[in-house]
Amino acid sequence: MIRILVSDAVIDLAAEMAGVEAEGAGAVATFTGRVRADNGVGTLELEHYPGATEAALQILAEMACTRWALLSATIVHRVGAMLPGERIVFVGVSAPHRSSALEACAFLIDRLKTDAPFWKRETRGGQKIWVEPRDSDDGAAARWSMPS
Amino acid sequence: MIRILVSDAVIDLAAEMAGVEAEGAGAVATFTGRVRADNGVGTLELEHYPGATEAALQILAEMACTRWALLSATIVHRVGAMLPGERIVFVGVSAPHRSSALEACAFLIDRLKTDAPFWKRETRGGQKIWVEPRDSDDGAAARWSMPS
Amino acid sequence: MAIEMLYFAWVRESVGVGQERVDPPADVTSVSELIDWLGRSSAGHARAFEDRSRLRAAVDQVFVPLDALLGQAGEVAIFPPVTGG
Amino acid sequence: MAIEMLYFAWVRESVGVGQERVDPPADVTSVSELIDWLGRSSAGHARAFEDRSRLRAAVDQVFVPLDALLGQAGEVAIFPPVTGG
Repeated sequence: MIRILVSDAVIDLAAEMAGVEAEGAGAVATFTGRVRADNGVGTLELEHYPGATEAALQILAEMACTRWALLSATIVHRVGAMLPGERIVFVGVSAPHRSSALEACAFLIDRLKTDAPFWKRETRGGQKIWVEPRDSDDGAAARWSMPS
Repeated sequence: MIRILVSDAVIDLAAEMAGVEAEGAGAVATFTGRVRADNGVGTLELEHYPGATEAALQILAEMACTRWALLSATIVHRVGAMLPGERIVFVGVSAPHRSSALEACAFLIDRLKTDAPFWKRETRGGQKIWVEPRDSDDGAAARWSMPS
Repeated sequence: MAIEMLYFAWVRESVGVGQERVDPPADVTSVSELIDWLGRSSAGHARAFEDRSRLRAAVDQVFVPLDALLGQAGEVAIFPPVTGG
Repeated sequence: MAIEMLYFAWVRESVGVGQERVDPPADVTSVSELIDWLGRSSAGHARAFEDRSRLRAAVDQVFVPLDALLGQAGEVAIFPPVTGG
């Protein structure tokens, strides 16, 4: 089962976790990314490419399900304005065994960073600044490009 | 912050997740292991070595916090009798960045499988059978033995 | 042939609009040529498209390199490298 | 010197008790020698300790190889390879 959600609503962690667990799998791995309060960041805005975003996330989830024989893959990404401490992204996968769940979860968040059309803008001391991509993100995504 | 809990009570996922998130970190990675319903397993019993178990988990958590500069590490392991679908173990870590959180989470569950004194006994069709360790567990644990 | 252009993040801000309908001449056959042609339409377009290394594109919602051909494209998006997750 | 023995999982079941206080002679200096000596105390002990490759040990709650010395050990645990998580 694949679940993709791109929404400006607060990410409901309990509901998403329950959905991932509902598959009855032995192993569940999750990743949650949140707005950090460091460096004086006030708010964070996330812009995206409606339609293309959901399609990109769907493709990633399908790739993960095929490669690791997952029972489920969930990707929830928030868009719009959010505050420090709020959740930006939730990735949850369930699989019969732990290594599949752990690897697929890392794959999804690494590839999401480079393959899905989201753009972050931070507000620092009243200034709005578009976040620059990090080279380390390309490196993290690239390690999944060879079959394991 | 390190939290270690070995208990015969049901693992309260929502409470544990909230505890991990309370550190205010940018990245949270979790792993949940549950009793599978496959192969006709009725119940699962977990025996442990009181005192030594908690000490072993504490050492693993301290190693992870040092190696990946985590903000928090939580390990909750259930003992006693449990039913298919119930949670056996929860590992949750928080860190400033995602790679630290993902790696530390995988490290903790891999090493827990080989370093902490737990023993599983399954009931299959009325027969109680001690679970044999899997060679793949040693392999998964061994990959963390070289500095990364 | 009319193409629906979409701009995101600072490309959108620099161009001044998030979306516009354009009708490039027949000799504009690639995304790169489309960007060249659009760059002449306003100072905002020119500024947005100045540094090609900072631009990414999608044709009909599929990510493509800038030298990709337009073919029968109905929708072309130009944007900075992505920063989600 | 008295030692508190602990047994877990099928080792416990085979020995018949989870805990016992023993007082080995002075020439028992390693975990392995302790297992040899205990193996002679009952049929259950003998059966539990038959296949050394399936046994693991902890001295004063620290995991050790079977050839580890006992030193001033107060508590020794014998058990199968662990299967948690």
